[in-house]
Amino acid sequence: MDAGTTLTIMDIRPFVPELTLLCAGLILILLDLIVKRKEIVAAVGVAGTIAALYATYKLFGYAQPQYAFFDMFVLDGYSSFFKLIFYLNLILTICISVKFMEIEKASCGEYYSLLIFATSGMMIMASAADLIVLYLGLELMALSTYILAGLTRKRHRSNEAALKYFFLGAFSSGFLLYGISLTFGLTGTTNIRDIAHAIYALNVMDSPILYLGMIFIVVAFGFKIALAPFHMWAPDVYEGAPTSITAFMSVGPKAAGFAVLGRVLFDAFGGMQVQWTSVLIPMAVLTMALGSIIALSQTNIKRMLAYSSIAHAGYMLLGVIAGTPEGLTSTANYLMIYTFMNIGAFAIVIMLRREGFRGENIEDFKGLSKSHPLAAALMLIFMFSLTGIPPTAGFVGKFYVFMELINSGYTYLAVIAVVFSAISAFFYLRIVMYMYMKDPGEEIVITTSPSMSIALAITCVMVLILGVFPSFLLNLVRYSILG
Amino acid sequence: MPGTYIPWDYVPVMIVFAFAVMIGLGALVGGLLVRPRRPYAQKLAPYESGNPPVGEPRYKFSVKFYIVAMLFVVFDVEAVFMYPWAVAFDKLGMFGFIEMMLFIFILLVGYIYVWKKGAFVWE
Amino acid sequence: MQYAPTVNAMIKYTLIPLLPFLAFIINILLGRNFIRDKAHWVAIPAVFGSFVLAVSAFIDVANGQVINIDVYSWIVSGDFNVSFGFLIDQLSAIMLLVVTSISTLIFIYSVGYMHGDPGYYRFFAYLSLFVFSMLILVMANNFLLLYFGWEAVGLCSYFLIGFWFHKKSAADAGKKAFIVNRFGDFGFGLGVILIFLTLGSLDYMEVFNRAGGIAGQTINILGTDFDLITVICLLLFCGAVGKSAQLPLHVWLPDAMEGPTPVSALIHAATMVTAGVFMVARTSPLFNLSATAMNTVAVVGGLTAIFAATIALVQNDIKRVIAYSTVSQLGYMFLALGVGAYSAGIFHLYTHAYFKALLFLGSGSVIHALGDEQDMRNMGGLKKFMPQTYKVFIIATLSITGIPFLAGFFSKDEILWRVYQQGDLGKFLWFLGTAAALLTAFYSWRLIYMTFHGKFRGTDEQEHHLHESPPVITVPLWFLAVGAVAAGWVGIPPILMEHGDRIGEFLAPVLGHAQGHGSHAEEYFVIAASIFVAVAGWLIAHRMYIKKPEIPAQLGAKYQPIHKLLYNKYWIDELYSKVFVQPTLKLADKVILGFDTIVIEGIVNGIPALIDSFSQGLRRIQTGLISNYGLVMTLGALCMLIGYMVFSG
Amino acid sequence: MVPLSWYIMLSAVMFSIGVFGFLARRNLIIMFISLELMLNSVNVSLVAFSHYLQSMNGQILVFFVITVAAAEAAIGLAILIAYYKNNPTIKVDEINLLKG
Repeated sequence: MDAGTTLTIMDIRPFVPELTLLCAGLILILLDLIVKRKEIVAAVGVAGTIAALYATYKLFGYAQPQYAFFDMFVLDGYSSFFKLIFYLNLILTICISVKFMEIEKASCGEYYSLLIFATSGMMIMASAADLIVLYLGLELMALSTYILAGLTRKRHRSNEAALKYFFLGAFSSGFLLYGISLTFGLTGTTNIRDIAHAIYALNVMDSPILYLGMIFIVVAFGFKIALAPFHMWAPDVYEGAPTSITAFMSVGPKAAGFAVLGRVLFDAFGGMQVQWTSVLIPMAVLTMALGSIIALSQTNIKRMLAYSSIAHAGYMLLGVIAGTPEGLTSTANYLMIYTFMNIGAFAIVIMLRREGFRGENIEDFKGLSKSHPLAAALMLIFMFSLTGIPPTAGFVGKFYVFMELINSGYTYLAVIAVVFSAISAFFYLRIVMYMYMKDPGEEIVITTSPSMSIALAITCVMVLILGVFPSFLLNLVRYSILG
Repeated sequence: MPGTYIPWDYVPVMIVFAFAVMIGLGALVGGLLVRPRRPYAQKLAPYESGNPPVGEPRYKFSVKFYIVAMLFVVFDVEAVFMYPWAVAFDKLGMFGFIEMMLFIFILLVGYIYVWKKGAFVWE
Repeated sequence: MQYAPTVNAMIKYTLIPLLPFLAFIINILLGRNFIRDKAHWVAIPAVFGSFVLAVSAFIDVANGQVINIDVYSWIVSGDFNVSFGFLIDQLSAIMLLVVTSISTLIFIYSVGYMHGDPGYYRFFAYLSLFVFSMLILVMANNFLLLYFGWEAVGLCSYFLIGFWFHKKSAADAGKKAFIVNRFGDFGFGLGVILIFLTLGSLDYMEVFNRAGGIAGQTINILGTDFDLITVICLLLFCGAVGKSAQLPLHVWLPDAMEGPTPVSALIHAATMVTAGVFMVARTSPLFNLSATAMNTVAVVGGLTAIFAATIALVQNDIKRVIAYSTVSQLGYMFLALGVGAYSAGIFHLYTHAYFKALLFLGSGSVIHALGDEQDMRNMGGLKKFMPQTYKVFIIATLSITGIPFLAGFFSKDEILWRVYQQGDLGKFLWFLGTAAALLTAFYSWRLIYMTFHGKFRGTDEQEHHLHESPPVITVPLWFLAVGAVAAGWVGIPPILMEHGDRIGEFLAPVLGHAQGHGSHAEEYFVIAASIFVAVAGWLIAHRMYIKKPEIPAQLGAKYQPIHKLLYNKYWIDELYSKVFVQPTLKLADKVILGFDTIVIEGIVNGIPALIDSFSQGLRRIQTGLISNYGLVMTLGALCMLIGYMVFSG
Repeated sequence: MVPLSWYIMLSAVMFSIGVFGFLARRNLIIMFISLELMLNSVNVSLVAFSHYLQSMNGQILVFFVITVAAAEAAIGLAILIAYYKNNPTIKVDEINLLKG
């Protein structure tokens, strides 16, 4: 890094989407001081997100990756696709939370700006071409989500969730930093591509120190993604956090974690593929096993969805294990599909929440089909999709991951994954059974709002459309990642 | 390598450090050996300038202290970025200046937020 | 000849099935709360739109534009390609016309028939879904899509049979249809899988092109070698036997009459039950390679035709008579397919759709007027109350019995003539067919006489309420009546009119020409024979039910065993019931009832005990303590490290 | 000159103490301090590497780590206070409402 290099305003062009979003966040902070109606704040937030989305779209037209800040930041198809996931996650989360946060009595402008800051952090992570930037993005995301998890300050569970998330998150970023410092010490650089070159040039592929550094970095990403055995925080935090934040957290940080995991493992540690594959395979199997099995005995739906999200992280990891760019493509594809079906499922959970009624127990879904057939049908679609039943999108996501896995020669892993997928059908379909085959207990009242309907319409339509027309998304993700 | 290298430059520091430890410990140990020990209730009570102790020794601080401390930590530490900028100010030129202004502006937004939220109001 | 389709054409063909599907979506989503009794305003325009597009597609095909396009690929991964594509050729064009035109009329009819039903919107939603599925089935260009359509129409049919699910007999009939069809569909599914395994593709064109390559190959099943193509064809035919209610899987169709009458007309007479016929015709390049399979088809068809006709002689439920008549007519179609006269089979399918739909809708009109009375013994003398219905009934009956110059005459005659040409087996089957025609004429007129002539035998209250159905019901009847009269004019035998067999010529590029030779004299003989039996059956019925109404009872008493045998439908239902249905139903009941106990309670109380206790055990790892979580993380990292040290030495 | 390995060992020991403190201590504040110890151990090694490699990247990262640690401390304390207001305990083994 030569300080003499002239910096120009053009140099920050790849950073414009993040800048847009950060500005939107700052504006929201100030706007919140003036405006009383939180819907307006939320609408401005959505507008900012759409502006950033537009910026990403405009910049994406360039075939070549564009670098900024002395090669520390890169805008390429890979990061752009993940940013699309983050935008969708953000918009959908805002849509499902307007009414919900009012009921939770935690409706404040900071909520939206924190969501935006967290999303900016994820975007910076996805675009990081340097471990320093990566760390900054990760912390921006993490610090914002710590607060979001504890936003309902009066609730004991929310407090505890934030506390746990914070302590364990800080613990994991300690690991990340230590891994970064070891990698830096051995390779002499923090730039992701230069690390790869240095590993070859210095021939340190088999160095235990470098291995240790890589392990520590994987620990930190594994924590964000909620891979076993670094998943322990997830059920507690997902259960305790406000439901809209649970939805946000179950998609955003996971996607960001996969974005950096893919970039770091493929680009920086590409020469150590044998090593990291042998680490990830047991992790993936353990993750799928713990996620699918423990979910069976849950009674709280948020907790069940947390374990389900752990299991899904295991399936997504399989695409990384495949070790090919196509494998990574299938993971990205899965993440996009997961965004829709998971937020959709959480949206239904949120609808059950009303003044004085949490609606978080699986029992609360009893007989939903009788009182609210549409909500029940939507939940049915999301549950089918999470299980992976055709023609929903979930099937397509799993199918491609498994296919890439088999193409890479890991047929046994695909078989294991299908077995756990079948086990997972039990707890997803249990919800369906409660909705359709049990008689309603007490009267169910659902809370809806226009924005919630929009979010549900988007998620449901996308789950079905991507299930029937998967090539649309697949072409997009292939074009983005494979070029 | 460890074991083969002795940092001679630091020997005087070590000697001073050793002396300091010796004097401190010596005074305490000497006192322990010499002084008589006859404890009673008043003598064991914490010394509060001669007054009888009031309430619990663990005093609950107002949450305001924490808030101010937090704000102090954040705003104070951010100043760390200004040092390298100040050092390389000429080389970074106008762009660096704008960048730093932006940085300060963002801090300012935070400041305004905190202000409007009433974090500086003591009562 | 295939033309590269334009985008407009692609949109057009996609819209044909899509319109009813959209109607389904809209009705099912908004029906309950918003549309309610306006559901037909969504469904009818949609299905009529499909009809218009189908006509346009037909014109395209008539101009020689056969289209085979993959609209999109659902899943592409290496060699495995699942695509969604349409094959619009002469065969599918005719099927499209039949399905959409009949659907449109029946949708209109349903407005009157289902008026005031609490599930009005649901009815139209399911019916639209059915039309969508049927169109997919017809338009598919590969076996997977065909299979999808096949199962989907089945599913809709079960829903609609059991539409009045609170009526136990309806729910049971739905279950029965479901279970019986499992047998056929199982074979069909196996056939499709076998095609993929041996030919490596599911696309029609590729399969047909490659099929010649496996001719003569054998497959070893349980130690015996079988001809591969024959096995494939017979497995596919299994599906057709189930869906088209042929012997021995015909038992579900008469029970399916528990469904609303428009459903019986649309699904169980005009369209879905003919899917088997369509499928065999569609896969004719495969069937052509196996004489065994062809003969099986012909014999099953012939036997079903006569067998079902005998049962229909003595049934008293008006819809059941027509149902057995349908089974019998479907037998004719298979008879034609089996002797290689595919276009004759499709021709009969097409004419049959009109006159049979007309019969059903007419009977629906009667049932409606009588307040859901279906027993003909409680009818009679309706002629003067329902003149319109009576007239269309007469037209349909004239058509089905094969009175010259009506639709049924031409198509039935075509079949009989083609069958007659096929050697000794052909002669025998022709005899069965002609005998069945005699029976058909008899039971059809019996139905007319019992229903419309004589004195009204129902209750006074029914008589008091007797009325002609409203125009919304009778107008579609008249449209169908036109079809029942004129539909056959596209297939006039060349012997009567040169170039008269336009439908045969039209279908020839797909289905080929029927083989066989016969002199003009023989052909005149066949025609004369069928006219003779049609008139004979009529006269016998007239004599037995008008002139001397005491004869049926006397005959019944005299030949009591035969009457009983026929009346009880050869006790096949009872047999199946004991052997297959009851055990399956019991099993199904157990599964459905057990669902609660096994799955729901089970997960909580531990029937999948292993996983559950495992789950409960694993839950305890999750102590909720930050330190423990941190410890697990640290240990995980350590394990990776130790693993590295151990494995890398 | 103190050799690089000394710094690395110092950093490793500090990091281990931090991890141990985080896992073994039951007081949230002490755990918090242990976390800071972990971060600072990284700072030590980063600066040492940076000096050894004559590359500024390590020191830049240290700057960021320091500031992020400050933000983290602020947020952590805020969360802790929010928790303490509802449940006056800082003993970590009493914080297990969410489990299973």
